[in-house]
Amino acid sequence: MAKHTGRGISAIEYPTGMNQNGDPSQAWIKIKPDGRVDVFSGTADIGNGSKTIQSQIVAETLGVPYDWITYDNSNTDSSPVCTGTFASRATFVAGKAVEKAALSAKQKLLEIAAKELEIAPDDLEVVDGEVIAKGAPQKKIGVPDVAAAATWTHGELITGTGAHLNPYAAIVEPETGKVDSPPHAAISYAACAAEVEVDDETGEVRVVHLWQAFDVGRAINPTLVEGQIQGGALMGLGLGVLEECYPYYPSAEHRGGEFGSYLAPGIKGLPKIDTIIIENPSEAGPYGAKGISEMANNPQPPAIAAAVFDAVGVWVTELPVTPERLLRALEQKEQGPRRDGKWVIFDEDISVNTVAAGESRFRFPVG
Amino acid sequence: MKAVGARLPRYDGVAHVTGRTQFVDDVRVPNMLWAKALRSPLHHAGIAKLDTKKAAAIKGVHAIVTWQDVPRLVYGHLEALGIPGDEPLLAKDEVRYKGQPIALVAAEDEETAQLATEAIEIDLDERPALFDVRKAADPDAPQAHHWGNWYPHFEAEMDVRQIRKGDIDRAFDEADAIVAGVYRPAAIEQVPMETQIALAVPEPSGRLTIYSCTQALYFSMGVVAAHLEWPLNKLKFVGGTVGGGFGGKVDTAAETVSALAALKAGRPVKWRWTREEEFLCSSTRAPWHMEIADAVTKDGWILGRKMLTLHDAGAYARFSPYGVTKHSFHHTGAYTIPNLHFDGYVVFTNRVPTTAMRGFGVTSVSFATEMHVSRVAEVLGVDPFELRLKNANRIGDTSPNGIAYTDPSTVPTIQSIAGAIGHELPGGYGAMTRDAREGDLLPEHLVAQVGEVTH
Amino acid sequence: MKLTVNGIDHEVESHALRPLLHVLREEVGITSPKAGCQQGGCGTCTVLVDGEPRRSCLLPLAAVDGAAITTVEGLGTPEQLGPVQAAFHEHYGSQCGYCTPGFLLATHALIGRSPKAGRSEIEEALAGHVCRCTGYVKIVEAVEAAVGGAS
Amino acid sequence: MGLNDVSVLIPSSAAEAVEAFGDGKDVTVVAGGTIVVPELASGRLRPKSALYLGRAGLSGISRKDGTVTIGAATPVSDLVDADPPLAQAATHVGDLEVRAQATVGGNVCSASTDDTPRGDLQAALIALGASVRSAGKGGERSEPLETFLAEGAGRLVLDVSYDDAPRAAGYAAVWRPHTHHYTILAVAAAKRDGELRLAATGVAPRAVLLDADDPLAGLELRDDALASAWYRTQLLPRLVERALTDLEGGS
Repeated sequence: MAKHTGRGISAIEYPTGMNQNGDPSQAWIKIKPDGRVDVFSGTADIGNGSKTIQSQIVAETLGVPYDWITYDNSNTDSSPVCTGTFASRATFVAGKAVEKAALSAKQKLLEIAAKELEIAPDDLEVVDGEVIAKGAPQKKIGVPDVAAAATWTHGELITGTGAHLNPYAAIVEPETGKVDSPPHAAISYAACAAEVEVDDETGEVRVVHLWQAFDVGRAINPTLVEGQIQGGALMGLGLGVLEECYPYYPSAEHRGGEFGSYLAPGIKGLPKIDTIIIENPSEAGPYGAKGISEMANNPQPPAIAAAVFDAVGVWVTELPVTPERLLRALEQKEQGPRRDGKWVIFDEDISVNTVAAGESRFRFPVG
Repeated sequence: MKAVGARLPRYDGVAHVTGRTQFVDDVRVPNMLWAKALRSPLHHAGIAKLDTKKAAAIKGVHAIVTWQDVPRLVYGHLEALGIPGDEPLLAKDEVRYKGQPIALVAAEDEETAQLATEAIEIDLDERPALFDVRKAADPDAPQAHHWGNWYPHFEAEMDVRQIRKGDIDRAFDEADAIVAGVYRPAAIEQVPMETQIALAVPEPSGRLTIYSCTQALYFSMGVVAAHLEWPLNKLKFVGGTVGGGFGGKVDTAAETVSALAALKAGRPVKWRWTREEEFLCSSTRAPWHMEIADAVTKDGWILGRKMLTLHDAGAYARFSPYGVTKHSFHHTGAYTIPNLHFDGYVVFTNRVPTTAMRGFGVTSVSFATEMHVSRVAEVLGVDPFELRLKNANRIGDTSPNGIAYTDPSTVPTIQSIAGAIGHELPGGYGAMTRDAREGDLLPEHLVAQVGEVTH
Repeated sequence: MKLTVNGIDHEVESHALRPLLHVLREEVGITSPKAGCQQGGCGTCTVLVDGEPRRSCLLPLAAVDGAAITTVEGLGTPEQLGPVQAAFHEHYGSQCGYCTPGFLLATHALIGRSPKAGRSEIEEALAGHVCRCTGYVKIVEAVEAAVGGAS
Repeated sequence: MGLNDVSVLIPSSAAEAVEAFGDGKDVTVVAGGTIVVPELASGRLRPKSALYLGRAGLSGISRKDGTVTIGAATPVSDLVDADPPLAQAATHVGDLEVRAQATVGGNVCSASTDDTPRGDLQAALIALGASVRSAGKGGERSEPLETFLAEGAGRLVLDVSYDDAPRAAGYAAVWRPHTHHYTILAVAAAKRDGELRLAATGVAPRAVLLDADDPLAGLELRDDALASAWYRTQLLPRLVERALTDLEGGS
């Protein structure tokens, strides 16, 4: 048995918000007579934690404790439009909408407080659930008292709405792909290193260690963003060495319906996963945040495959790097790439040129 | 007390750990029926006969929905973005993938519904199926789609997504080496622990309440409204709490047909997909075929890139044209490559339609680009960190479609990883910043691409 | 047949081969065990049968006639979380929450039989439970915290 | 016809079980339920009647008169401390929860599907020279496990037994790392009085006895969702070598 270890790296980027944009999110907020806050957003929480993140944004923006927030995303009768939880937009785009709604509710709150304190709204701020005169902290009124006054004295509802939409970026030159405006809300970045152990007799690849550095813009909740990166890491491991719907691709044979035939990563042999969070705030995101949940599974597969090369000297370019693909690559290890003038050509066997007819548009210029 | 930046507890954490989070399958309504689908057993076939009479006569069966019951049979999820519809909600005269839904039976229990699907009489004329995207353009390839074997409706009715930038021929002429490779990541399943599910409840007001596991409440509601030709206020979507999605619950999979069955039966209908259906019939991440040739200099500059991408859309377009557009916009990865020639095709096959999954359109190209860059470093004998940092996108560099980067973090993330694994960066690379290029890092070939940073 | 679920006795009428999962969800009305795969592959349906973790989708009702079943509802309440529940909550061991009841019950049973379980024992005990969200990192942290709290 | 139409027999002794099983026609045996219950619940399997073995007293391991006897309804988890190589094979069946539910009889009767291999215990038991006592058409009989497996299913397994004698044992298998352990290929070896018995799971629908000198002889390896015939062909000789190394190390 011969085991070899190797390391590989990768660096990636990913657009936050739907690429080409054009997808709105909206939110509205009302404050109850005792100052507690109801947030209505249409963002589905698919485990990514948007209920928590958006509640934190509202608490921060309004200046009230997190546990004063009630978050309701349960139905389309009470919640306004959110295009959806995809494209890493639940924090960035929808989070921006709740931030704007909170700012608008806060303005209304300050207007009522101004009447109670007889101080102009612009001279007031909200800190820890109290409206305080700037520079004169002894002059203050609790948010619950403001909300009560709004309800019972002034006959007003403290509410606020917000919406966020990055305009659609039209492709103005289809021949070149040129767009008329940025096609993303922001771009996020990450790098990754992987260490693997390869058994060159059985072809098994074990991922031993993953290091990942993500620029998240701003971590609204560091633990939740770590959770996204760690969850993405294991999904990336799945992409890299385990998962495939069609084990004999392009054939559709042996596509199994059982959990045993589809290899989603389990807990056994969990690699060591180190997560580094970098915060280069985005100008446009809520509190500088970017969305990173999707890209979290992008850097591992190439880092793992490069680590396999480092370990045993073969490039496996069809994912996942299964034991079979690795053994087949090892059989042809001595061949190496074909050199033709200054061309260095890898993977001729799987190129379109090997199967496409001569007149096919799907040909690739090599050599 | 700051809320932003704080490690506050999950809003839904207590409900999760006490088992009280209510997912769609946990909703209880009286008089509920269960649904099961009749699905195509073949990859590609004409439907010669579809007769539900015997099935409908089975005791306990309350409604059977086929294409005839759908007010608007074909509606594209992205019609608003100019991607026309091509997929019938239920198969009409043809099935193009194994597992394609043909009919839905609503019955007193799942067993009865299942038995009734088996009693539906159906005759299929099997047709040749296409699975290899590389063969799709061949004259003798079986036809997989009525539009042809690749998507023809990009802007200006182009049938290819193109990126052109700089002078690609000059880059290839001037290169010291040209490195070519092929990259093929597999189709994978999203595998949310909660399978696709919907519960449609007719209300006395004439409205429909639809309990949905969608990742996109309003998006899915729009899809249902379009198929039913209903105004939005006749629908109420209930959801927002989803047992995992990863992109697989952006397609509106169960809601519309469940709604039609509930309307037909006049009773609530729940359609819960089995894990087998989830694995075999639900949309997947696409398999991709990507070929890259990079024109490089011996000291590690990437002067130009030619790329051909074939995206396996499966049997229908769904979000695939969008995915390929996104892919094209990011085909240089985290690097600045000034001369580009990219062609991307959305190719139809007789596979289950592919769709969004975590990293849609870009996961594939991140793999291809990074593998390729690692190979280039190996071929040139250059440190892989150095090669990446050298070509890393910087403030003011422009993307493939000409947008200047405002806040790229490629440099700090790579430096951070080098530090984490104890890799000493050569030369001045440890002190490099993401700021605009100058000096040795602004060679002649990168001058013209620098754009104006607007904030 | 008889079942005691979280300390409450139930007479159930389902067919003897009906999986316990369906009996609990459709007849007893307890929905925390989930029908994640109904093949025994994912662990979302795990319950405790006389204190031992079992896949309720694989167990015919006949096999549990007279048994004491514990679901996650039996481990604690929102007002008073059980120790394993508290550890998962405090360590963010749950994202979408669908797999969580199964993980909690398997962990509860692990600590019962091995109060000082180490990393490999934890992985062995949870090997049949699939979580697609967390990458297991925070689950392991939660279980280690629960083990630490118990020993 | 649904599950409610399946008549269930719950025998309370082995004799009752044998009688209820009869010639096995249209009877599905349910023991641990790990394979059969999902089939019944989904309606993929719709037998006229089912025999639930859980109360028939067929569980337990005994060592008596030089023979180890394992009752058909013994849970696989009871074998994790059994004689090698049976213990190693048992350790890798499913996961801890499934092992506690799955039975030896069920494992012996199971066959690999087009997707995944099954029957991890079979190779280990063949290596140990186990025989199977079963009931069904033609009455009760005992035969070597490899003979029983070659004939396919259709009988009610009562117990499995092998000689309780000192022997050297070896085991080697390949699973996919990072996922739950579905055995792709396993080789079990046992040597007693100079006689080597070598068997493999994952080479055919059911485990087979291998020719120690030419392990690939006579095998028609198959593709499934986890591995191709090509890969298994590469792997088998390597696993044989590893199992024999394990055996020699353990003797």
